[in-house]
Amino acid sequence: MKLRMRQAVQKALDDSLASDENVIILGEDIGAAGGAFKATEGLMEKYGSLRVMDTPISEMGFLGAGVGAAIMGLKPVVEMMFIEFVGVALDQLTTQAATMRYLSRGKFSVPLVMRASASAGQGFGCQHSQTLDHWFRGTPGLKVVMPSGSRSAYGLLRAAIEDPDPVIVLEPRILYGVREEFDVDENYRQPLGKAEIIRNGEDVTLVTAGAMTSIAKAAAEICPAKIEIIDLLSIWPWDSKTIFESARKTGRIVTLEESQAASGWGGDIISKVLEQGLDFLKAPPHRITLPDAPIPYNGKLEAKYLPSPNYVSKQIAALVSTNVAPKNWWNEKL
Amino acid sequence: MKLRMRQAVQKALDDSLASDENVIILGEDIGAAGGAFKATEGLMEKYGSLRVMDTPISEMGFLGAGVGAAIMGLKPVVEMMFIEFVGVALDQLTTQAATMRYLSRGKFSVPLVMRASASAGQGFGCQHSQTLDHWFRGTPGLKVVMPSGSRSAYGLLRAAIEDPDPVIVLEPRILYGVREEFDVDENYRQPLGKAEIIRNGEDVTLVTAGAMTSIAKAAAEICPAKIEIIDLLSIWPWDSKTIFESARKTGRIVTLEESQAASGWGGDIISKVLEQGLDFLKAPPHRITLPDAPIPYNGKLEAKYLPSPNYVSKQIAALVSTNVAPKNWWNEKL
Amino acid sequence: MNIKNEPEAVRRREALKDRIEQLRRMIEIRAVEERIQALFSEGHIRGSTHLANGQEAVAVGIAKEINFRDVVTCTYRGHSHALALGASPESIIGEICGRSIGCARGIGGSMHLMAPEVGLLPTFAIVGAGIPVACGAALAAKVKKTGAIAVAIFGDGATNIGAFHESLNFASIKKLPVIFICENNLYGEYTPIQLSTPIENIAIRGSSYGIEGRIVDGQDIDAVATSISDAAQKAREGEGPTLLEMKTYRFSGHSRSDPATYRPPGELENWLKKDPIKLFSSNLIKENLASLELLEQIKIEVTRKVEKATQKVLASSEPLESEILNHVYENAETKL
Amino acid sequence: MNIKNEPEAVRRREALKDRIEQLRRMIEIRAVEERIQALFSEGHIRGSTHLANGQEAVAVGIAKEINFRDVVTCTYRGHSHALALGASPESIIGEICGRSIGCARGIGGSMHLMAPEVGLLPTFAIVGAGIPVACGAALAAKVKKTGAIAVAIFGDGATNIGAFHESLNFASIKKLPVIFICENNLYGEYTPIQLSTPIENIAIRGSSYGIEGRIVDGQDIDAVATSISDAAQKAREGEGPTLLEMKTYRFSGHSRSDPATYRPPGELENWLKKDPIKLFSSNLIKENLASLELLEQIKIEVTRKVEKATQKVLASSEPLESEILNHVYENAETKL
Ligand SMILES: Cc1ncc(C[n+]2csc(CCOP(=O)(O)OP(=O)(O)O)c2C)c(N)n1
Ligand SMILES: Cc1ncc(C[n+]2csc(CCOP(=O)(O)OP(=O)(O)O)c2C)c(N)n1
Ligand SMILES: [Mg+2]
Ligand SMILES: [Mg+2]
Repeated sequence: MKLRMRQAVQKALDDSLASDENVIILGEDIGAAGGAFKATEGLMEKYGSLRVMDTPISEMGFLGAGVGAAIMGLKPVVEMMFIEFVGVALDQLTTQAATMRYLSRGKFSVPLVMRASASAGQGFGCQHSQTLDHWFRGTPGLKVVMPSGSRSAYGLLRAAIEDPDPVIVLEPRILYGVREEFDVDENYRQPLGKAEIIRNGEDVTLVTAGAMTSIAKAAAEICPAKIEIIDLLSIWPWDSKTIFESARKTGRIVTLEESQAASGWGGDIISKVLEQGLDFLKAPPHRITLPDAPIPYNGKLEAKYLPSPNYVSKQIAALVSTNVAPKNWWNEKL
Repeated sequence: MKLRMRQAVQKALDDSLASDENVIILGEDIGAAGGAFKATEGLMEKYGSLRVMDTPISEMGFLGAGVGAAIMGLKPVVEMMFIEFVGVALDQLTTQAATMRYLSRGKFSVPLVMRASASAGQGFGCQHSQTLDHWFRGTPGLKVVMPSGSRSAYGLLRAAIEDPDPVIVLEPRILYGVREEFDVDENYRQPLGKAEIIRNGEDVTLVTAGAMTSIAKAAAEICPAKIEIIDLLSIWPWDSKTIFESARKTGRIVTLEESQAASGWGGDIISKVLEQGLDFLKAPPHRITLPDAPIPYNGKLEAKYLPSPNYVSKQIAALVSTNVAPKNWWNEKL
Repeated sequence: MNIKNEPEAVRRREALKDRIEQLRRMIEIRAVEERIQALFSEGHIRGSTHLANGQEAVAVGIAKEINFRDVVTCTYRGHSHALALGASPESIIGEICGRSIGCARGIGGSMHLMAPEVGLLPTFAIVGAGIPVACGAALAAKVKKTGAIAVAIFGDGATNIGAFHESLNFASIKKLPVIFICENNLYGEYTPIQLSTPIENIAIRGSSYGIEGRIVDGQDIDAVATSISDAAQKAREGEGPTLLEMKTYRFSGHSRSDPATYRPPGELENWLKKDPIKLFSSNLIKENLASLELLEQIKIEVTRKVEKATQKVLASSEPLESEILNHVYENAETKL
Repeated sequence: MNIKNEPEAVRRREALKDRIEQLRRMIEIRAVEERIQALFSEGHIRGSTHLANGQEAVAVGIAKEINFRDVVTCTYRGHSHALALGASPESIIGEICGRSIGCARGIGGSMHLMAPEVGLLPTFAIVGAGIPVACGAALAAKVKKTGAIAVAIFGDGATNIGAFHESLNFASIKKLPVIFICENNLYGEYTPIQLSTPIENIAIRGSSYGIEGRIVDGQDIDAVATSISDAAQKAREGEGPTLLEMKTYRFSGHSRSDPATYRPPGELENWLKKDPIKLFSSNLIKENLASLELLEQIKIEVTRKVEKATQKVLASSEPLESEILNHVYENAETKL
């Protein structure tokens, strides 16, 4: 069955609400309106306005309420319409939710999920198009995951809701309307902390996540080099075993990140891979990232700004054929 | 003259207030009380309560006011007592201040400085001891700097105040009381974006910043390897030229970061250095970071948690003598 | 600030002293927004866009009472304010269509309009974010003794966010020359105010900060203007901020894709009776300042003007790719 | 939650039904805090610590009126609340001294005390942060129909932060069973309230959310108790939140290093006349429930008890290094 990602998210929420009476969901316009991206459609009608609760525009207030409800044994799923809105509420995640188990020496935990739409490509402009996983990544006590389609959206969300610790789910907005073959199996879970090799190849390991996964796939189709693609899925903690093994096999590692280099996850991964030793490497590592600029609104410019299959293929082909890391486009003259 | 870092900060603010009538400072208890860390002592008496303004406990409010005042041509210096407090106000920096120049196509700018005390070692517990540069680092439009003593605190703060763009200054709290030889020269500026080699060595390049700089220096004194220490000073953007050249010379690169690996600046630096090619490397890179846990209060545990000169020396000696990256202590059994 | 003298915007602002021009501007705003909705359907606009039709009296009432050197922050629902304050139709339509003729050369989009030469900062897409920024502009005016004031415009839903609270308290304790204007259009996105806000009148929230709160008929441009004029005078005299609640209504949905089916039957119809353009037109006729013919003529002129602007936009170029990397920092050498 | 049955804390809580025990607890809190101040000078305490001496009636008044299954969030100024709610002196002194005998085994420190078995979450070191969390606990009680309520305790300065505003609005619109308690001790750090807050009574801020606000004499344990009991009943009956403003005063500075020189002359002296322990003692004597001899005896007993607890703490072990890596996540295998 072909399912849009928004339907998969809705189904994961529906199944979670049905199977565990402690699950509640909170957010702006998620109830009566079914969510800004229609990922919660029909749930309030089905479960009532106490378990599927519309909130005022008060991100600090309702995210904090999610934290408190989680401590008291509920499993709240808080929706942030756009990940940027966490800028007014970050404290509740990185300071409160993240340290509760530690400070209470395990007596209190925060089985909270925060879902947020993230990433670019639809002309929402520079304050509604970022990924921002770096606000959370590496915060001890938090986990961060990012689906790349309907199947992983379902599996990750259900796993996140069942997880005993706070999990941040970054849903690439551009995928909400995209259909993926996925026969919903209510028992399907995407284990947190595990990556997936979604294409085998011998020449180079390409680690990516979220919306970039399909860019990577399209790039692999047209690239002369044989690309092994790893869909990270869990941004933090990440699956070092799968990545190390693949990099060892191919001898080359490239990351494709929808982030600036200084904030993306690729630096940590690449430095850890290379810490294992340099002998197996045939080429330097390479990171394909966003340029150091906010994202422009205009469609042509946004398309240039974001890595395209062509660009990714070209960069990787250059790396594999020369064993020299290519420059990024913004280091050349425009 | 030996100056404590808090005195250097106070002097930088005093000289800036004196030389530019557009400079104002804002923060909690910075006026009448002279600041929680006494870095603004005497300034309100000297410049009045409109230019040195105590604020209510409203970080979003007064940080945002700083943004607005900066747009209208003032040069506000906003004090955040502890960097964690930005968790309730992040939006004003990463979304508003950072994109104002870009969105207005250069018509409006935000010459704002946010100073915050950061880093650990004094038993303030896990919500008052972090560095958190990753909340800002790599955000296009923002700059992030971190002094390592009185001289750089003075020079960076003055440069930051004169800079036409928003700059975040993370002052290692533990250094406020530490004296450093520094004859204040009012013309002294520490240029943003430039690192400093503070010790020459042939065996290994050690990149560090902030409070870790003195740990690095102490480690170099006792380490059998000859360590070249780079004080990063500007966390973002960082000085690739100085680092690349040093790494090329020594053939080994280690970072010492007061952050978790997944959020620290070392990943970006190491991956960029290695992208330049692997030929010059004698050993894999290595990052000395904090463990993936919040910081404990107890003094013995906090000391274990933070990298010590001994530990740093041991790690580097192992890397240099074996050309294999050593494990971190938390990967061994405690 | 790095603002070229753009006499046209200032002229458009000054023109609002005339009552017929006020009406003309309201009609222009309505026409531009209707055109934008159409451009959306025709595929010329990406992302989202938020119409303020029905709220024109608030925008023009504010613009006509404050000085063009005063500073305004408002929200993504900012077409009306940008046009009222003096931005030209092509700079607004152009921006929303992502063309280089746009006020931000197509880099910002619908949620980030601006009119720097008449005090409008790039509009704020994060709810509440513009409120503290306006306080900062007011603080700058106070420190620099420029005599300027600042105006923060935001919605009813925004009064539930922390930035609102912190800003009103800060402005009050510091007696800042700022006016807080809540456009209470009864909805925050798809949620009616009574489900998000447990009080009827936002204006009473002023009392938590010792700030005068005033309820204003936002459909009546004269009522709007009087309230602004009083608040502006108070601000300029050093008496601090005022909170004005403009009771108004948006005739469209929250954003382009919202059919607004959540409205109770009859509600829209009732508010359409209070269409600010109709109300003001009747008043002008009663005052013998306008005739039906004049109204007809204005409509024709405005339609022609907006169509001309639209065609100019559609014929204009897209921004250069080099714009992507421009204006991130002033000093390029500190960029990586 | 993973809370062992700790009958001692519950017993200490239940004991507060007795008026003499209420007094004893207030005296105990005072004694523990004085001991803590001394331990600081003696070098046993790192970082900072915030005394609440003068505010004991608020703490004990709350504790005696709510159920031990109710949930409490409070601030870094939490010694008083932890002890009032039932935590033992050694668990508090131990935590502040960083020993494994401490309520968080020395991992949290002074700003992060807790008493899980009697509803006190680890105290909040970020101003305002505990208020939305209390609302969440109240929401959980409502969803799970446990009959519990939540109590958020915070300072006067905290009422200027966004989280306060958002929480009161949220709790009101959702009719959550929560009590908001502001300990108005007239200062936020070194700043007197009149320089940060442009109104005299925090209680009126309730009106912005349709919440009843009530001014309470925080030095009078009975007044505190009555207000709590009323608010708790209202909350349990589904009538939603109340905002209680406890007028009180801290006899010491903001934190250990603050000599509080910013106070106007005479202010402390005036408040010392309203020492809640003295007031309650006199009342008990007037009511013939206590004699001067009994008071003397209680003081001696408490001093002895606190000293014993202190010695136990000082003789106890520091936490193991392995504690550093414990309790970051439940499932260690998802850790890197
Ligand atoms: C912090 C934040 N939260 C949520 C949103 C999404 N959002 C955009 S507009 C809007 C409704 C705002 O309602 P109101 O303040 O009444 O203004 P109106 O749109 O009615 O003019 C919401 C929730 C946002 N942009 N920023
Ligand atoms: C968000 C935030 N801002 C600032 C601080 C620093 N700080 C700690 S206590 C305090 C004063 C709080 O005053 P009040 O709310 O009146 O409580 P009190 O200390 O008087 O009990 C401040 C500013 C903080 N911890 N968190
Ligand atoms: Mg509205
Ligand atoms: Mg106080």
